Amino acid sequence: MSILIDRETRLIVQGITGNEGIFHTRQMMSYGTNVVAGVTPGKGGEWVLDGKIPVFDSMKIAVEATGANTSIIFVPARFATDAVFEAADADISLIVCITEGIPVQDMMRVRGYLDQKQSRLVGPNCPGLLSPGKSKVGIIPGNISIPGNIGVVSRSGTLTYEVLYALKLNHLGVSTCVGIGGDPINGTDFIDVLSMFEGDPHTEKIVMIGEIGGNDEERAAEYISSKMTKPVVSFIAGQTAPPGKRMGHAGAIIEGGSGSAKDKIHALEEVGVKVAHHPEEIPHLL
Amino acid sequence: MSILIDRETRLIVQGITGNEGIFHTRQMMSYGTNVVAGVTPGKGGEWVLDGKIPVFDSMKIAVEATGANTSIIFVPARFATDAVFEAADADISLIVCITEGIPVQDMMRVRGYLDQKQSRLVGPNCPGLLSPGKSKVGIIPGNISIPGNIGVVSRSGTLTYEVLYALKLNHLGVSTCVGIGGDPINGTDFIDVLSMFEGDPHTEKIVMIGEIGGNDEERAAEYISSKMTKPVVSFIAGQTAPPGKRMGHAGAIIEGGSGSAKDKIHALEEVGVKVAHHPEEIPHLL
Amino acid sequence: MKIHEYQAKQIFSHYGIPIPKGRVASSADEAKQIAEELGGKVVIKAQVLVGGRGKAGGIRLAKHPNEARDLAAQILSMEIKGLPVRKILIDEAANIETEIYLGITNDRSARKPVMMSSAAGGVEIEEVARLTPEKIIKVHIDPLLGLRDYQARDVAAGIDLPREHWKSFIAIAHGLWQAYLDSDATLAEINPLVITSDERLLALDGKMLIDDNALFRHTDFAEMRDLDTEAPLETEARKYGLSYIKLEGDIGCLVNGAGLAMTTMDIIKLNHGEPANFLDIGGGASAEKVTAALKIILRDENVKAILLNVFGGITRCDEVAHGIVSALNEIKPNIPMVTRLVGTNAEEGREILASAQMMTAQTLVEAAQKAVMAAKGGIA
Amino acid sequence: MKIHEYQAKQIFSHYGIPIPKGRVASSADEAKQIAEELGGKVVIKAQVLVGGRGKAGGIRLAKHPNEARDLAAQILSMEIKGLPVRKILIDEAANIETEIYLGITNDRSARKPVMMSSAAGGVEIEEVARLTPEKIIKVHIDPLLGLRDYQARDVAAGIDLPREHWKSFIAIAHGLWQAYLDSDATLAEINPLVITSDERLLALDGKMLIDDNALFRHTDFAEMRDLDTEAPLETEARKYGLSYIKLEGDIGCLVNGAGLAMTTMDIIKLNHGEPANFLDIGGGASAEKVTAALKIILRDENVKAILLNVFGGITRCDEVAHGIVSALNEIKPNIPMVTRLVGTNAEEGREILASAQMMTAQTLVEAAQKAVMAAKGGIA
Repeated sequence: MSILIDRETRLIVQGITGNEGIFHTRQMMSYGTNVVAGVTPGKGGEWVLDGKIPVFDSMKIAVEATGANTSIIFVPARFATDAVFEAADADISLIVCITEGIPVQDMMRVRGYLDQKQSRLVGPNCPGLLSPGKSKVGIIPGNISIPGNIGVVSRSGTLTYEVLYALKLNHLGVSTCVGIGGDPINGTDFIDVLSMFEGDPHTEKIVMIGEIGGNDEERAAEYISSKMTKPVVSFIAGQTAPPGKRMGHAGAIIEGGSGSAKDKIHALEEVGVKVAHHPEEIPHLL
Repeated sequence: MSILIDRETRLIVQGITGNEGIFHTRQMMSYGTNVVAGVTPGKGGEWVLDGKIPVFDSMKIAVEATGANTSIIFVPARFATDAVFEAADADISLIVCITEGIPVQDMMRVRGYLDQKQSRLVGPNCPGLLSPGKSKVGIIPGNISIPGNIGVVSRSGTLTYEVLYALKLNHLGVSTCVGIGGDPINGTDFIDVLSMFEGDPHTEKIVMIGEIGGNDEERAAEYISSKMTKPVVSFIAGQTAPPGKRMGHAGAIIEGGSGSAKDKIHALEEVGVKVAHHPEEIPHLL
Repeated sequence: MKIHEYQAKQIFSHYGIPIPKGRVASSADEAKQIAEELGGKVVIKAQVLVGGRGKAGGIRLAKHPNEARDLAAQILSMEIKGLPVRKILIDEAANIETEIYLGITNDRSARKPVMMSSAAGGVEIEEVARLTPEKIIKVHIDPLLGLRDYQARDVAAGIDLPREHWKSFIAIAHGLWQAYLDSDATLAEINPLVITSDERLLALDGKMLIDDNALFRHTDFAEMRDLDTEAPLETEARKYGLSYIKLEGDIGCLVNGAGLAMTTMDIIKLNHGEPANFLDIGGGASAEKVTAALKIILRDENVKAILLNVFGGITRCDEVAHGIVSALNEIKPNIPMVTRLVGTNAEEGREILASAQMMTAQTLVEAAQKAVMAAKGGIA
Repeated sequence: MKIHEYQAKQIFSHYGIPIPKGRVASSADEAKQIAEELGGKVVIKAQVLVGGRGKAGGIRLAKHPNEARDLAAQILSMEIKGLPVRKILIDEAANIETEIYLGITNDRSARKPVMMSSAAGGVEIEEVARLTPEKIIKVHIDPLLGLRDYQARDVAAGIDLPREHWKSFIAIAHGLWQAYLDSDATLAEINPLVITSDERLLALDGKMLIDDNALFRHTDFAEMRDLDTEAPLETEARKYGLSYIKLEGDIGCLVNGAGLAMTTMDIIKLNHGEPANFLDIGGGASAEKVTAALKIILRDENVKAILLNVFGGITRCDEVAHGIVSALNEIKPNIPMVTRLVGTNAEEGREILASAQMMTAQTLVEAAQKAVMAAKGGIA
């Protein structure tokens, strides 16, 4: 089993006709993901990927035509929030937003709106999800992970790949890997994913990869302490990051004296979470 | 029994220090309503009505101090929506807004917000509620109705008093009378109240007083037909109203060929509701 | 409150919606001058707040400035559905390829604004709704979120707008939404929105209704009210905070409460009489308000009898009766009046009125019957 | 992105927030002239984007125009925490009775904007939060609804503001909210908001941070960026779409991905080395990007070794290796480099690099250790 995505996933790619959209759609399809349609406003009626995938002008029409339940967004930042609203209003249950660079006030409005809706957003500024051997909705390379019983959740991209790869080298497989993204405000946080892993019978252990900025890791520690029965191993990036500087990710910043790696590691260790010194140590702590 | 208000009602009066606020608070208290506090920003710390009722600056503080569950709003139209938001954010479960003249776009925002909240709004532009012998939250004269098993719901003010009075003259008592108000968009509609009456064991029959404008009565007819077991008697005001003219109430207008009394009466009679020719006929149809 | 086409289009233009070049005039010479400035073919449009201007001859095409002057003179001398034409709009004539309808209004049932569009522009939307409802595309707008880009796009796609016009259409839709929002409109409508032969979108006609309840934050709009659109007595009544609507009958009605006022009219009709007006004097019933209301009713020459119907709730009926007597003493109307007082202290009230030799009634039906009889000369 | 006090106050003023009369100057003579215009006592304030200007002597009171000129000259010759003072703000001096803090920022945990206020103004809010958190009043603002009147009032009541100032305070709170909203700010702060001895509220100092991600809709702000606040190499890197932050160590890092770049720094430190920078080259790893990144790292004179760490995911490692080799051929750096390629086609990539006589590593730890050794001269 897995969480959020599996063989039942019926995916629409929003922004399918862009370079990134078409490239990653091809990758997802090769991995076996059931891509049922694409949406690019103004290009409805076209077919892409050797005539296999129909393109629609709108999410509403695409969902009606295909019964999709999931969408992935590859559109530029200035149009991405509208794409999220469109997907939510078309009753998509899982929306994965890869786009980086969405203004934070836009994301606050998106969250304010989605909190009234049934749709879950993963991202933005994230690599998406991978349920090895079942489905890939995102840009995580499919070949760096094998099926198994470890759940992975991370705010990062290539750092997550490192971890998946290190697990694979140690013959450890993954149920689902969820990249929740590096923005200060996102659709799904650590606690959301931890609770899903806790409820997933095929996930036995969890790897949580955090980084500086905000206090999601601290809140996750509290949650782990009060609600989780499954072991969690963690790694926190940015122990050497200077305060006040945004480290690549919009959300990776130590400000007003909070959000340091030290505090996060301390909070996690306090509740019994093993925190690795570096990613390659993770397999040995599991 | 009754709906929405009863002896458990703990009431805050928003705008208590205004003329209307103080007058009707006195009336409600004489009727036996448990008025626990008033709110007038800038007058916190005062006591009104012979030092019986404390005034607070904000709903939050007033609710914390008194454990109120209901509020009634007597503030001018330009401040009334803010008073509704304040009451909702203070987790008041029933908000009754007497104020007339609130802009309709403000009310759309209020509804959009309240639909995410646990608070119910009755009104605006309404006479409030009366559960004879138990509680009065509004401006309906207490002496024109006696306790009983008839539920009354109405878009009107004095017309409702007529009906209550006609019932009383015929020795017919009322469980609760709910004035939902004469604005085009309000917090509680006929269907909401009908369903509450249907669920109230002490209400046996229902009087529904409609008027021209909108299609709340038509939708209520559908609801009565599909969901109600208790008999409903109705009266619709405005059979002689010309189209395109706003008849006093902001919501009482026949426009674009819809909202006529004829259509409403037809819809109600279609589903077996007895529609009175005039208010004094109502007691005889029950 | 309605505002004129030229006012609506000025507002639209402020929000980036393209409108024809043009200006408003109130004389034929002005019209000619504007036509000269616009350099040729113009459309002259009567600015009156009723539908059907075109059919009535209130919209004419002029091919040169002199013709513009002549047609302007003609239109300015017209009355359309009883309303005098005081102003005309002179617009550059457009070469129309396609006519679209685009409007935003309040959907009472959904409690949300709704954007409606139809490829059948130039026709009233109610007409399209009646004949070919499937041609109307509707999207509801979240009042907290506003119009989304994708919704405007869905509307464009829904009316089969050619894709090369989507971008302009979406910008116009956003402009219309912002105009609707900022103006507290209850209707903001472009009909027709045309595609010209040189492939531009242009708002050829515009209509806006403004929420009367919101005028406190739009003093500029309050000044735009065109008093021609309401009976002079309605304007007068508004000054006193009375809600008055003139009707065609002969029984003047004076009632407290809008629902009860409508009901009073209905019962008069039910008893084969004809109400002369709707009049709600609102809460309480002070001598001043009753006096003002009576004066307004009496200025309607059709009125042959008056029915005064007051439900005393919080206000005591004896107080109301004193108010009525004092009003009568001031006005001394010479037509019959029937008064019905019900509710708190009604008995005392009726005694006061009886001593003032007023006709009184106990029930609504009785009151209506007496008023009808009085209007027919049955009681004098 | 930070903007200067005078810029923030201009924005505030646009939203109706009262600010002192004043103007910005970049010379002592200008300062004198402004002081003359303001007619007497002025405050001269260094416009540098760091805290602690006051303590550093960057804020001075002048009693007459000549003193203003002298103090201006003095301040304009200063460096505050490494930043040159290029501009000064000359403000009319205010008679301060009370100092208040009022700010709006993003609460990441609540996912909402939060308005904060404290009667202890003039002090940094973090300081107040640390010492007397109970003195800070916070209200969360619904991002779809905006600041409500009652919330602003609750804040005023919460800081025990005298009631006669509530109305002005609420107007200022609304102005600040609108400024925050329209500017895509991540922080909009008035500190101190003062009550003057003549009972006016006045925003004496202002601070705004703008969301870098929102600059596409605020081209005016993008032009306000003060390049003094970042290392020249950071400005340079931004041009190439590289995320680069200069640090104090001697091992240059070139990594794809922000999390992995931080991790690379961490592992260097863990192995007793010091990273010279954070550098994320982003997705892919084209020869051009690698070249630009290498050039920037090499311009840091502290750099004694370079660690290039790339996880080949979608991008194949052999392609990345070709990119590196081509970059090296162009730049020919004369300091040691350690390269780690992992993921898709890593073996092929490593072969290409080996033939180019690069030091390579397989694991993160190995790569870090080799880089640390190289920086200490262990490998030459």
